[in-house]
Amino acid sequence: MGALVLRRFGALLAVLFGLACIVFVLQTVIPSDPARAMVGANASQEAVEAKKAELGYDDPLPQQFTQYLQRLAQGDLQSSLRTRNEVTADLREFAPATFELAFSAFVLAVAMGLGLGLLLAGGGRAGRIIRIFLIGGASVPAFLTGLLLILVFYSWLGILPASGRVGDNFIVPDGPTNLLVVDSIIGGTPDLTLDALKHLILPALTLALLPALAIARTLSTSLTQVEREDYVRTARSKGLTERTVLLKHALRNASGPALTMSGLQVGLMLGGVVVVERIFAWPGIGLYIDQSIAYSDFPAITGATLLLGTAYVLVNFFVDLTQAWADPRIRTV
Amino acid sequence: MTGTGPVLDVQDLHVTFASSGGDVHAVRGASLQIAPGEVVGLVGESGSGKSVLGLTALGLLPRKPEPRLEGVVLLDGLDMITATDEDMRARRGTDISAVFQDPMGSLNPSMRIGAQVAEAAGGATDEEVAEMLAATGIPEPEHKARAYPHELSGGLRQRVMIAMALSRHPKLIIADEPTTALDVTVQAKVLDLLAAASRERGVALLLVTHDLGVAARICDRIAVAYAGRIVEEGTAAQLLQQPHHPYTVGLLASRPRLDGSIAGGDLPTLPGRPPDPRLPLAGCAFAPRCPAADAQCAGPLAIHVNGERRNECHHPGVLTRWPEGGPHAGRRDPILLKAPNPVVAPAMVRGVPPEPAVVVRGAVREFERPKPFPFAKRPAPFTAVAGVDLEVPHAGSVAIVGESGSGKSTLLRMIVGLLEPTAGDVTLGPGAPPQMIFQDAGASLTPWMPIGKQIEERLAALDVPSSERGARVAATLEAVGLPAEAQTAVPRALSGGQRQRAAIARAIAVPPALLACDEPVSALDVSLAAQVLNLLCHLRETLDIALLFVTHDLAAARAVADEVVVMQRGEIVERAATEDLFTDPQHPYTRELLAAVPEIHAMAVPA
Amino acid sequence: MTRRTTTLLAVLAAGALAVTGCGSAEKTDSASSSSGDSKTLRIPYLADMSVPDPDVFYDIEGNGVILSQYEGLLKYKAGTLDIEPNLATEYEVSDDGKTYTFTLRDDVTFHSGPKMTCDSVKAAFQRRVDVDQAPAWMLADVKSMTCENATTFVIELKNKVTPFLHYMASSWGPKVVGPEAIETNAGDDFGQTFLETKGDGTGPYKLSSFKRGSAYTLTKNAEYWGTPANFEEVILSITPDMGTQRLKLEKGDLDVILHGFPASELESLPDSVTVEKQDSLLRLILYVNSNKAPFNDPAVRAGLQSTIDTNQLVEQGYSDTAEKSTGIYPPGLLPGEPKLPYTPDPAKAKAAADKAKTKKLTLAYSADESGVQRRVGELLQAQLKTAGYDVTIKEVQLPTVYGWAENLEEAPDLAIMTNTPDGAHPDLWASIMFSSTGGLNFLGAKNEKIDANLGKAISLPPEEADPLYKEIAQEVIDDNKFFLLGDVKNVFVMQDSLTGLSNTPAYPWLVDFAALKRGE
Amino acid sequence: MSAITRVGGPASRMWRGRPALSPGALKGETVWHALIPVAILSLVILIAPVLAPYGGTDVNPVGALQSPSPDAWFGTDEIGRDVFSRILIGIRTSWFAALGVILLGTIIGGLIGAIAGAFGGKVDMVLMRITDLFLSLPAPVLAIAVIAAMGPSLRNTLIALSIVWWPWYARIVRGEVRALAARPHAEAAQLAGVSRTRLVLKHLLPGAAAPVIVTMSLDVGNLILALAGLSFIGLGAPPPAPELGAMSARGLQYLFGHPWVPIAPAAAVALLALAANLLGDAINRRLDQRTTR
Repeated sequence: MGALVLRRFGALLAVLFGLACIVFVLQTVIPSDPARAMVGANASQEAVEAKKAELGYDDPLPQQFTQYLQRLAQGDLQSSLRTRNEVTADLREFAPATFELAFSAFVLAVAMGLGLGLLLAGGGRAGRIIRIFLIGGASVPAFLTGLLLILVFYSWLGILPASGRVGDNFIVPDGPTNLLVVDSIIGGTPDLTLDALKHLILPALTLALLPALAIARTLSTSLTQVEREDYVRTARSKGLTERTVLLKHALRNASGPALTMSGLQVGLMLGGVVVVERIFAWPGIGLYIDQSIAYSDFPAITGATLLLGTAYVLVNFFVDLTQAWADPRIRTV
Repeated sequence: MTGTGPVLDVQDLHVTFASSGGDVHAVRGASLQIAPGEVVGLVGESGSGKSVLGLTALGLLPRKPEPRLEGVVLLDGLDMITATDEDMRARRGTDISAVFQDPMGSLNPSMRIGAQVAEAAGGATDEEVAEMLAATGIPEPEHKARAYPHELSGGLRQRVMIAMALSRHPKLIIADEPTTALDVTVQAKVLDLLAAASRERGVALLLVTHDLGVAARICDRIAVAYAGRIVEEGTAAQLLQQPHHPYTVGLLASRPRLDGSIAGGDLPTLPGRPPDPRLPLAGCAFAPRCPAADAQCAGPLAIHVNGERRNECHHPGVLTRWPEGGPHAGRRDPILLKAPNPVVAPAMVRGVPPEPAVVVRGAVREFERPKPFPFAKRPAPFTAVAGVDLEVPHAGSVAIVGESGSGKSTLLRMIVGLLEPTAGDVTLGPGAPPQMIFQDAGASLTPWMPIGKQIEERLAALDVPSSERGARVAATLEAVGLPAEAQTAVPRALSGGQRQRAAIARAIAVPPALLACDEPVSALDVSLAAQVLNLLCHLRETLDIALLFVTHDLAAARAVADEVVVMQRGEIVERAATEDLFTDPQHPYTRELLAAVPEIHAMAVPA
Repeated sequence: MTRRTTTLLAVLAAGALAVTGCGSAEKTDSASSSSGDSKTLRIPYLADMSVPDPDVFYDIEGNGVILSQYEGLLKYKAGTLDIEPNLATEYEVSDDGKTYTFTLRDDVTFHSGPKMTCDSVKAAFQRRVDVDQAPAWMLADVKSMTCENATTFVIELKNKVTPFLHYMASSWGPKVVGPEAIETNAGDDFGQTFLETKGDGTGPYKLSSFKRGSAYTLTKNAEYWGTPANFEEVILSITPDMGTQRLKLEKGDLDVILHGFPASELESLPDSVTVEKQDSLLRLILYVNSNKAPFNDPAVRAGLQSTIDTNQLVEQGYSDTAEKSTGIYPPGLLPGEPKLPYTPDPAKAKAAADKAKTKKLTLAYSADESGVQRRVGELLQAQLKTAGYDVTIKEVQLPTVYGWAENLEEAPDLAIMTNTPDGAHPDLWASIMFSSTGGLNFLGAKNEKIDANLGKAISLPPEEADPLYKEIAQEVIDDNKFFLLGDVKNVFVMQDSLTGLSNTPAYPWLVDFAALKRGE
Repeated sequence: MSAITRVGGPASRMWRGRPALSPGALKGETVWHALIPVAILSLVILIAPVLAPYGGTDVNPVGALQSPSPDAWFGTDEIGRDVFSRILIGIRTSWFAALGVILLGTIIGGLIGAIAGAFGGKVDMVLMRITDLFLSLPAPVLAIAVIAAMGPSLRNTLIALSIVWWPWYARIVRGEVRALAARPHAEAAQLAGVSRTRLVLKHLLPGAAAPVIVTMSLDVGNLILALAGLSFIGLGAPPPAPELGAMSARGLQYLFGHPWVPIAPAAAVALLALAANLLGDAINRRLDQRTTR
């Protein structure tokens, strides 16, 4: 297992380096003029040139690349054109909200995917009908789903808040994790925890819908396949209950593809946060990207891409290890 | 519960699966009783319904497609047909348990051995698990209990299965082809273990197998299944020595045997195929293939019961030996095939002294092992073949015999050129490049390409003019006994035997100097295997092809080879003319192999 | 909302419910508590503002945060374009027009406590110069600033700048920033870091929290020298989606939507919400790229006068929230200016277009939340199509727009923008828009006559300058490089319960937070 | 990363006892038969705009933002264009845009996968590491960055999506080809003297057709949704192109007053995605059934 972790970690580093390269390529092909945008409309041409030199846009590409890597190693992602802050500082500010949302959505997606996958694998009419509903639901663009959810649960039923991370009648604690749910639990304010959770439900649900379907589909397929495996028959021949057979024998062995799918779905979810955070006014990286796009704020966009990419790669790293844990055959290879 | 009645009582069982192409009648009125502690063999070819019967007793028939059940299957008094799922579940493990064929697939890959055994026992301490494992002859049971299935050998895994089956002292164990996937020597040990366990603990055993020899080794009583019915039943001795049903006679006859060579002649074969399970049956199901059948056989079933013996033949005992002559009697016309492209087959020109088909000198093959982690030192390579010398004479026939891991397949693949030797030389004789017949015929054919096309490809590669290819393909198909329609069929549309014939057809479309066969019949039913072996022998004779035959089946080797080579751990341990090797084995390993072969001794047939 | 609409939505929502299948088992009524009280005013922003630093800030979104915290010496009187005193009670301009003497209030204290003196005003003005960001140009002509005494602030200019008083009243004009930024937390960047999230001003509200991406909170300044604010607190929450804003407004969780509400949807609002349409200086403009074919040909450009149907653009694009422009300057800035002569005439349009070297045009519009510029772009595309042009539309972001000037050959042929002058003076509009070096002259329109007139007019008294501004207007009309399409209104969508709406045309998208109250 | 390297693994594991005979066990023609419904749907979608009473950018004389009526079945949008007509045309745009990305992805991915799978060894390792790199990146985020860098246009959007989409196909094709190459039939063909190219084209690649087709059909819906999402944040097809996602995203502001403007195209997206999904499932089941029998 140790060797496996080591090997996967090597791959992780390679992928991160690749990600950095891709982001650098993106930065260099940008058509608009960040220096100009930075100094403002009324600035002189000299000021623009000076800014360009300061940002290093005049240097030859290889030099820019090494400088870029050096900066990256120091955690320097340049300054946002819009907020005029260090992008790193901005990301630090916005990341916890997205982490909280994406994590909740991930848990929700896995839970829904698990339940629905079991239901679908069970087959029967109910499974088929649910599948069609699910596909239909996941086929609606997320922005519409989001707004309709707000309409139902906020406007009509009035049981859930429409937007934001927390009601404005609460005092938001300053840290330590900046994850509201965690912080409020640490701070011992259950009403805040409850409020934060309520704010999480709708955006997390919107975000989780599509991944849940993908996970459910993968799980049901591999469950159906595993059902045909001899060891499931063996398990039955031992006189185990169907429940034990399913949970102890079938599910664990069927979990591999579903786990892989969950990891991959995180990528989709990280893309989805841009839409969902905008609809639900969720102050996270997605909103940051959305606003940066409107401002052609490339240091911000590429910085956020780098962060989300890293998060995604890390998630898949852990998914990989989980899989190795679930399937001992992988471990020894 | 009843102490004296049968532990399993199957009466007039019908099992039908609904499928899109019509109902599939897997079992058509089978009856079978097993007394407590009795070891019964249920023998039949694939499609005979033997496995379905076993699964019905376990209450574990697949749910899709949904089976329809009629009749009575009393397991220690409980009717497994009418019982609720829960009742059946409660019986499994405690009253009835199972050992399945593929010991790799039958164990949960992600669960430790010990946990699986403990689970089978309905909960057990580590010590108890170790005891159970030890009882089935597993060394270091405490250590093995912590292993995962893929870390054990096939034989050990099957022992684990047996330990699980025995763990709650059931009254009956269904063993479905428990040794088919194992090496001969392991097979013998596992069979003996099963028999011993059954006898010592008084557990009844239903041994489901396609191999009469396996059944003969340990069974008190044998039942022969054909087309969903038990066509003959009796004590092992009775049935093997005096078979009453022609099918049993045929099965016995077509089995290659260690003590009788067919060299020069044909193995007796069963012509035709079992009836289509989708069609209704009238009269004796075997009649269409039976040399002794007459008009009466189409009439209502005749069931003869005489004490322990029972058979369903209209004329029991009418056949004491199977008539000579295989299905190829009228089909030995190799003329078309004998006109190969002279450019590719100069050896065919008369008068040239024949060179050996292949000469192997000091062949070594090593395989690299993966590094345990990056930057680690690469471990020493694994040596599959460790310096082997071998010669196959022109049009000769050599069999390489050994168990899995002996390096026999690696050697074969080096000879045909699929693998490069790490050291040593492989010198091929003149003629078309060697061809190979694989164990899994279906897998050796490209699934989506019509048979004709696949044969044509080979012709094209050897520059046979396109105008001649059509005729050549047709002739080849005929030569291997395939209908002309096979040309446009994809492999899936053919039966297992037909697929192997198609693979052979491709190999001999332009006769190669050497035809390498890697376990060509081990996946086939006995009667089909005999047909294919016959075919290979005929082709060798008529086309002057040298055969190099890799097999774990000593009987099959004896049937086809002039010379036999025994391999163990990458080396040749013994080499001898076939007769000599079987009558006077020199190397202890050869003797061990021979002793392990499930053999039916002192048989009356063929007389 | 019509009955049918509601039913349709109900069906869809029920579907959504069934699809998601879970919802919440919890039932609670606290989801939308504390709304509609008289203590908190809730206002959404569609996006984050850049920074709450008056010497850096040069956008529109966020001006409420600036203007309710900070005050200038002068301001525009509510509902008018007239200048009135603010922190200065009176002002005096010397005869040569170069020296401005402001008499300051003596009863003003900063949020941080200290009293405002002339020195603090001077320090604040100096900060603008030192920070030297976009709005610093307003003080570029200052020669010296002196404090004659605690309440007398004298500014001497290098040359005469007639609209200088408008600079002082502008939304982006110099503001009096308090000592917290200038002294205590000045650091090495004149307190810019401090002012990224905090503030110290003199206005009716102080910035109590600035959480980027979520909300900015303003708290009532109890020590305010003027009429104290009615609401204890103003929460400006970032709510990027208009649909979400609307649902929250309907539910009473928001009080005023300041801008971006789609005009066509105003009618579907419930009765609990009122819509106020107020004049502004915002103007919808069509830029013409005269540096490349086909519009480098004056005749082809002139043809646009007969091609563009401003009536349709304004009516269909803006419903009732804009009026067709009648002059080059925002209404009220220059009485008696030349009237815009645009009249659709298909035959003339076609004739001019036939002369065009190429009929393939690109039309850019800057992205805006309500999509109104896109709508106008699409309508214009159709109009140009009738004349025979083949138009590709694309949406652009502001930094891209700034980049056009560097490569005018690659820049689009036409561009639609909505701009506003910094203040209510003809020069503030003309010099930024039409001057060859104007900051908003994105497509590099050059006209020496305009440049010369602008240079002259800035130092002339109104009676002499106005004819020049009129000449400029005529030149812009004749040159056909800018087409003034519409005068856009401020549209405030607010709770019916709110009263005290007060705004001024020169401060776009803004109501006076302090004047708003609930009830009566 | 290697989590992804095993995507094809478990599927092959199910063919117990014998080497992977994955969906390739199909007769070649039958795989293409599975595509017939897709072709029919494409044809219908291709000619559907004929039924459109108005052009994609033409104005319906009933006026702007009119509710659905016999004169304008799905109402009109903010410019007065006929929503029904735009949807018929938009379905075509969206469908073929999605198909285009998928085809491009399949071609690039298929090529890389086939080369990697057929050659194995170092070639396989290098190509698959590159594929893994792309696969390890969060596709939509990357697409956003790419489009933001290249500027929004339907073409750039499709290019960006293709860049992030092909690795999936490379993985699938490579996995199948690898599994098939390990089967005896590849060796048998080799022994029969078949050339390397022919081996790949005729004996290995067709086996990957079935799983690729299934993935493709399931992807159509995902892609249309991805396009819609990108349009929503301003990175989709530029106006006035009647692309469904862009129509729905841009019409979102009319949701409450004139709901047909955003909902009709969204429903079309859902319908299209649903059709593609069901089609994919059906193909999947069909191919699966044939091979498990």
